[in-house]
Amino acid sequence: MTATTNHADTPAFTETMTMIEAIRDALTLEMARDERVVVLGEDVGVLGGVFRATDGLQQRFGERRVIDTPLAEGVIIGAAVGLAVSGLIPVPELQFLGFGHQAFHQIGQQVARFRFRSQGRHPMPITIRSPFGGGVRTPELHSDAFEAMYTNTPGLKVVTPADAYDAKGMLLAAIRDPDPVLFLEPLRGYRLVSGEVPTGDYMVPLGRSNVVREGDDVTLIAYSAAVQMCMKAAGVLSSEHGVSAHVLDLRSLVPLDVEGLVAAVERTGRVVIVHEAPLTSGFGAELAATIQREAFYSLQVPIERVTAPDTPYPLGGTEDFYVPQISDVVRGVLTAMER
Amino acid sequence: MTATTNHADTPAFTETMTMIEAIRDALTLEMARDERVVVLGEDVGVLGGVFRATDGLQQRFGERRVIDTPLAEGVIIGAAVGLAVSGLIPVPELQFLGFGHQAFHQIGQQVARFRFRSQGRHPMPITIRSPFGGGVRTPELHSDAFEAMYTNTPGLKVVTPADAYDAKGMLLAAIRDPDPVLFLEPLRGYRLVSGEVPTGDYMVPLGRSNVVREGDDVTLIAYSAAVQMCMKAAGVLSSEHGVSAHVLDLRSLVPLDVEGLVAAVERTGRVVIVHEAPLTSGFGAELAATIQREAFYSLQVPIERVTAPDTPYPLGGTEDFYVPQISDVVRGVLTAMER
Amino acid sequence: MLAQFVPDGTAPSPIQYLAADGALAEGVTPSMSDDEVRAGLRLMMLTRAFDTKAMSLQRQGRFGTFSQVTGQEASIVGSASALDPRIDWVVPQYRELPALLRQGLPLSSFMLYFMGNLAGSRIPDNVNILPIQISLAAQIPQAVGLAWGLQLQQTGGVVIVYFGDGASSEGDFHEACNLAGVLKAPVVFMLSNNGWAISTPRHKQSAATSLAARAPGYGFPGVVVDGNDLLAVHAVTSEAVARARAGEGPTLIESVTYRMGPHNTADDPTRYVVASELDAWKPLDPIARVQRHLTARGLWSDDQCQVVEAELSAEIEEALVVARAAPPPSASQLFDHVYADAPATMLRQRAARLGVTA
Amino acid sequence: MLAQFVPDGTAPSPIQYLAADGALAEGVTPSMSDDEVRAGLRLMMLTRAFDTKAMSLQRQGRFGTFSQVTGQEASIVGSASALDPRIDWVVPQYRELPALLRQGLPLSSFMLYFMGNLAGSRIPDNVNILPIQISLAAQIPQAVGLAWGLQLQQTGGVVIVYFGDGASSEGDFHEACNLAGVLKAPVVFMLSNNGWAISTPRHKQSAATSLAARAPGYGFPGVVVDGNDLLAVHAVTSEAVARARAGEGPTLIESVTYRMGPHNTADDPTRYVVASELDAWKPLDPIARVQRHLTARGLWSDDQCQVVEAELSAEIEEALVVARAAPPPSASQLFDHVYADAPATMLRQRAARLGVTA
Ligand SMILES: Cc1ncc(C[n+]2csc(CCOP(=O)(O)OP(=O)(O)O)c2C)c(N)n1
Ligand SMILES: Cc1ncc(C[n+]2csc(CCOP(=O)(O)OP(=O)(O)O)c2C)c(N)n1
Ligand SMILES: [Mg+2]
Ligand SMILES: [Mg+2]
Repeated sequence: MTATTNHADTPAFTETMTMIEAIRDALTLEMARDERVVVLGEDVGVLGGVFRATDGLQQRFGERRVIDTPLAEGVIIGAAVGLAVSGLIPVPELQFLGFGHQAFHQIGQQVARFRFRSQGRHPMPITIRSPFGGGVRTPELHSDAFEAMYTNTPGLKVVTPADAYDAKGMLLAAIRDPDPVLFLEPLRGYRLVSGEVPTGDYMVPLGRSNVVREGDDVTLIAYSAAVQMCMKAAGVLSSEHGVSAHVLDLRSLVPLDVEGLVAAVERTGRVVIVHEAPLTSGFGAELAATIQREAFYSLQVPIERVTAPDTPYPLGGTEDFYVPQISDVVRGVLTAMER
Repeated sequence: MTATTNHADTPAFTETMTMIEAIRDALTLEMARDERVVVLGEDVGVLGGVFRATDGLQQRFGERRVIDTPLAEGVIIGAAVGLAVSGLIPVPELQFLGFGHQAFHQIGQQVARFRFRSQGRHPMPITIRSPFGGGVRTPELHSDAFEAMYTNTPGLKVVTPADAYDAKGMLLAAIRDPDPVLFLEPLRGYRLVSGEVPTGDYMVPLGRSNVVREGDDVTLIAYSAAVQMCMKAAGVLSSEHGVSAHVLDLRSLVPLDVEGLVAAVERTGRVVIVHEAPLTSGFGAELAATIQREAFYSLQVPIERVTAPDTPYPLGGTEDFYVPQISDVVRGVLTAMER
Repeated sequence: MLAQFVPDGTAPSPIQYLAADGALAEGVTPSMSDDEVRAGLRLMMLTRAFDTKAMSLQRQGRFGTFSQVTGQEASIVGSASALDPRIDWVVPQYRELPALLRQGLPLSSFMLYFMGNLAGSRIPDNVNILPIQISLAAQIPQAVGLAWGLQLQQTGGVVIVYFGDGASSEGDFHEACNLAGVLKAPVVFMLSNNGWAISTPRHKQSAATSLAARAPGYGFPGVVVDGNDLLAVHAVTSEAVARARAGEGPTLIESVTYRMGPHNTADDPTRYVVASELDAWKPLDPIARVQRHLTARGLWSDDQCQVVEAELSAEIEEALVVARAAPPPSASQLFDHVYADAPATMLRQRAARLGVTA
Repeated sequence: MLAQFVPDGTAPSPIQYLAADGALAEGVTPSMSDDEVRAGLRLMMLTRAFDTKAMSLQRQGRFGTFSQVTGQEASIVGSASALDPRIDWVVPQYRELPALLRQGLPLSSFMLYFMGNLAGSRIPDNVNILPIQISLAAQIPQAVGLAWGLQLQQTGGVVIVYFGDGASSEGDFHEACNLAGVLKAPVVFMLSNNGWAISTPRHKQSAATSLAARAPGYGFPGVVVDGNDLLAVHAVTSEAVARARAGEGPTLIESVTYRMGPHNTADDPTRYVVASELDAWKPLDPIARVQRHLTARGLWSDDQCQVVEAELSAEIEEALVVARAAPPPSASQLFDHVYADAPATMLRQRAARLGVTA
C-alpha cells in the first residue's frame, strides 16, 4: 500500500486491491469524472450489489444516478438503450450472467445493433457489467460461463479481466468506449485475486491481449479466472515436468487480438486453450479456428481445448469434476507435449 | 409423382414435395399416429403458419391440439416444458429464429436442462421448429442464422435439414426423440427446394451426416441452405476450375457426427466450411476446432471458413453482399487449393 | 367470491368525441384547433395514399415487405399530434408512418428503408424518433429508458411508444410498464388494438375484456379510446402527455381500432378475417369521419379534397424521386456503423468483401 | 381525468380469518378441519426448525446457499394444504419447502440438494412437483403449460405456482398469466409478497398499490390475503383451487407476508432492513398465531408443543442421517441425465473425465 485516497488522481500511486475493490474504484472514479454515467440494476443501490461492487456509490452519487430497479433483466438492458439515446452513459449490472438470458433479446438484437440500425444516429455507449463463471459453489445458473454466445453477436464487445489492475483499467476503458461492452467479471476472482492497482486514472485498451508468462514449450491461452489457473498450472509444469509454458491472457474476446494470439502461438507451436464453458461452441472453438487459419504452419500438434464437458453446470458437490482444474490443464499440456 | 395419399403409409411410394410440404406431411403423420403430439405457436392454427407449415392441422386435429397462442415466445416455450411434464409431446413453433431470443432463457436454461435438473424425472420430448437464415429479403431480424449459440447449450439437440427427404425424416425422428430438439428449417428452401419424398413413415436418424457429393480435391462442409449452395459451387468448380469437391451435409450440429466429419476431411485434406452466420463464434468455429484436433495430420492447408462478416444482418438491398454467395464459396475453395 | 379484484364482464365504452357521422359529441371541447384538425386530416390522407402506392411498389418488386396503416390513421395521427417534436420523442413499432413524418422524418427516408437501402435506416439528426422496431415489444423498455433519461436531464420531454395488441402480450410490455410506474417516467404507452396480430384475433390474445385494465397493476391510469376518432385520440393523448410532462407519470392508452387490410404485403387475410367484422368497421373509417365533420362545419369540400389528394400524390412522387436518387446499396455499408472504430478483424473482413487489401 | 381505469390510492385490506391474537374473525367458517390445522401447524413448525438447522449446517460449510421460510410458513402451508397431492402439482420458486414436503418429497432429498449432491435433484416418481427454480419467474410459464396439459388430458388436476414479489416483475409472469387467462388453465398463481427481493423493498418493485390488481388485466380474479394467517390462506386458496378444478380458470393470490430473516445465507439484511418494520411484523408471527388459536380452543398446550418439537427435531436428524448415507457426488453423475442416450461425443468426454476408455 503506497498511497492514500488523497492521492487518488495521481496514477503513480498504487494500492493493493482485490478485483472487486478495483471495480468499485473504477466506477467511483468514472461517476465522479463524468456525470452522464448512471448505474442501474438489481440491488446495486442501498445494498451496493450482492458482491458490493457498487458499494457506496448511491450514498455518494445519489438515488438518481444509482438506481435499484425492479427485478427484470429485459427492462434493465432495454432501459439502458433508451438512457443512452437520451445522452447518458448507462452501466447496467446483470446480477449474474446466467440471468442475461432474460435480456438476451435486448442485448443481442438491440444494444449490439442500435448504432447499425440507426446508421450511426444512436450510438450505444453502454457497459453491461456481470459476474460469471464458477468454482464457488453458487446455486444453479449462477456460475455458467455463457460468454461465447455473446461473441456471436456483431456490434458488441466482450471483455473480461483476469486481475485487479486490468479490472480497473479495462472497466474505465469500457465505460468510455463509444460502443457497447459486455464486461465480464470472474466471480471467483472478486476477493481471491488482488494486486497493485494505481489509485488514479488509467485505461487498459480493449482488444489487446497480454503475455502474463513467457515460456518456450507450450502456449496456454486463457481469459478471466482461467488465467490464474493457467499460471498455477505453468508452475506445476515447470517444477514437476520441466515444461516451460507461455501464458497469454486474451483480456478481450471481441475484438480479438489476432496478432497477439498468433505471436503467442508461434512462440511454441503447441497450444492449449483453457476456459470454463462447455466445449462445444465455447470460445475456444473460435480461438482454435482462428489459430489454425492464421498460424497453421507453426502448429506442431493439434490445438487442445481444456474446458467443461458438454453438460449443464451441476450442483456444488460435482462442481470440481465439471470446471477444469489445474490438473486438467497440466494433463492437456502433457497431451500436447507427447504427440 | 408415384403415389397418391391412399398409399400414405407405404414408404415405398414417393411424391415430389417441397420442403414445406414435407414438413407438413411429417407433422400430419405424427399427429395422426400419436395423439400426445400438440402444436402451438403464433398463427399456427387458423392461418396454418406464416409459411403454411401447419396448414390444415387445426382443421384435422382440432383446436385443442393445434393452438394459436398469444404473442409471447417465452411462454410458448415455457408452456411446452409444462406440457411435456404433463405427458404430452409439444411441437412449438418459433415464427422466426430471431424471436427465439425472447425465449432464450426458457430454451437454454429450462428446456435443455430439465432432464438434468430433475435427474431424469422430467424428460423433455419437445421439438422446437423454426425457420432461419436469409436470402429472401425479409424484414430485419427475420433472417439471422443464430444456430451457433444454441449449440453452446448442453442438453439440446440442434438439427437442420437441407432437402425435402431429410426434412420429413428428420422431423419425424425429432418429434419421437425423447430429448429436446431445435429443428431449424431453411427459410429460403421452403418452396425452392423439392424432391422425392416417401409418402409413408420413415426416419432419418439425428446425428448422422450425409455425403451429398463425392469428390477428391476439396471437402465442403455445410448444413441447411448452404448445402445447396455448396452443390452449385461444386458444379462451378468442376466445370470451370477442374476442381472435384466432396460435399458433406452435416444435418445435425448437436450431436455432431465426428466420424463422418473426419472421414470427409481425410478424403481430400482440404476443407472449406460454409455457413450463413457471422464468422466469429459461428458453428464453423466448432467444426474447424474439431477437425484440426481429430484430423490434424490429414490437413494439407488451413481450414477456410466462408461465412457472413461480423456485422448485423442488413436490410434487403445489402443482403447479397452479406450472405455468402456461390462465388464466395468458389473463391474460398480456390484459396484452399492455391496454398 | 373471496376476491378484491374481479374482472369486468364487458369492456368500458371507448372515449369518443366524433360520432361515425362526424357529429361532435355533446359537451366536449376538442383539444385541436381547426387548423390542427386540417393538418391532421392531411397527414391521414397522405398515409392512406402512401399505403396504396407502397402496395403497388411492393407488387412490382421495388419495395420490401410493408405494413399498411389503413384504418388506423386517426389513432396514430391523433396521438402523435399531441407531441412537441422539438422535445418529445416517438418510439414506433412499424405501423406508424405518420407519427414519424410528424416528428420530421422525410418520407423519402422511410421509402429508402423499405427499398432495403441502409441509407433509409439513417435517422436524421434532430428527428426525435427511434428506428422502426421489428422485434415486437422490444421498443417499450427502450422508450421507458429514454423517458427516464429525459426526466433525469430535466428536458421537459415526453416519450410516446407505440405497440400492438399482439406486442402487449410480450414480457417486455410488462417489465417496461412496471419500471415506468416506479419511476413515474414521462411516457405514454400507446397500445394500438387493431383487432389482430397477423391472424390471431384480439380475443385469443388476452382474456382481459380491456387491455387498458392492466394499468392499475402498474400504478398508473389506463384509458380506452375510440381509435378511429381523431379528436378523441388527440384529447386523451394530450391529457396523458400533459400528465407526463407535469411529472405525474405514465398512462396506458388502448386505442381501439381495426386493421382494414392484410397484416402486411405477404399476408392473405381472407384465410382468417370474417367478412362481416370487416364490413362492420367500414362505416367507421377515420378519414371519412373527419371529412364529414369538417364538411358539416363548412371547412371541407370535395373540391378541396381533390386538390389535397393531388398535392399528396405529387409529394409522394417527389419523395420517390429523392429515394431513387440515393446511391445504391454497397458492400461497404455493411461495415460503416457496426462500431465507432472498426476493429482490425472487421477491417480485414471488409477488405476481403470489397476485394481490396486491408 | 379521461380514464376508465384508475389505480386505487391504497391497497385493499387482506382477507383475514385469524387476528394476530389467534381469535377467529366473526362470521367466517374455516375451510380446514381441526386435524388439518394441527397437521398444518406441525408442518409449519417443522419448517421453522429446519430453517435453524439448515442455517447452522450452512455455517459449518455442510450446506450450500439456502433461503429460509421463516415468517412465511402460513402462506406456504396454508396454500399447499388446499391441494390433493395425488393429482395436483406444486411448482415452486425456492422458498417453499413445506409445500414440497406436503406433496411427498422426502426431507432428505431436499437436504441432499442443498448439500450440492445431484441425487437431491432427483424428484421421486409420483411426487407431483417441479424442481426448485433459481431463474426467477421461469417456472410460471411452465406451471401454465402443466395446468394446460392436465386440462387437455382431463385429469382433474390443478397446479399451484409460487413466486415472489420480485419475480412478479419479470416478463415471464405476464406472459404466463395472460396465456393462462386465455386458456382458462387450472392454475393458481401464488404471489408471495414478503416485502423484499433481496434488498429491494416492495415499493420499489412496483408502483401498484396491490400486485393482485394485475389479475383483471388477464381476465381473472385477484385476491389479497393475510399471508401470516393459515386459515385465511387456506380458505382463499381452496376457493381458487375449486374454481380451477371446475374449469373456471386461474386466480392470482397475493399473499402479504414478511421475510423475517436474511434473503439467504449469503445476505446481510442489516444493510437495508429498517428495524422498526421488522419489529412491527414480529407480533404477527404465523406459527404463534395458530398456536394461540388452538390453545384458546383447548387444542394445544406448551406440553404438546414440546412433544412436537422433539419429534420434529428427531425427524430432521433422521433425514440428515439418510442424506449423509447417500453416495458422494461423482464425475459420472455429470453425464447421466443430460440426454436419454448419451451421444458419442459425450461418451468420449465422459471417458476422458473418468480416466477410462470410451
Ligand atoms: C418478438 C416477435 N415475435 C414475432 C414476430 C412476428 N410478427 C410480426 S408482426 C406480428 C403480429 C403483431 O401484432 P400486433 O402487435 O398486434 O401489431 P399489428 O401488426 O397488429 O400492428 C408477428 C407475430 C415479431 N416480429 N417479433
Ligand atoms: C432471473 C433472475 N434474476 C435475478 C436473480 C437473482 N436473485 C435471486 S433471489 C432474488 C430476489 C427474489 O425476490 P422475490 O421474487 O421477491 O423472492 P423472495 O426471495 O423474496 O422469496 C434475486 C434478484 C435470479 N435468481 N433470477
Ligand atoms: Mg394488432
Ligand atoms: Mg420477495
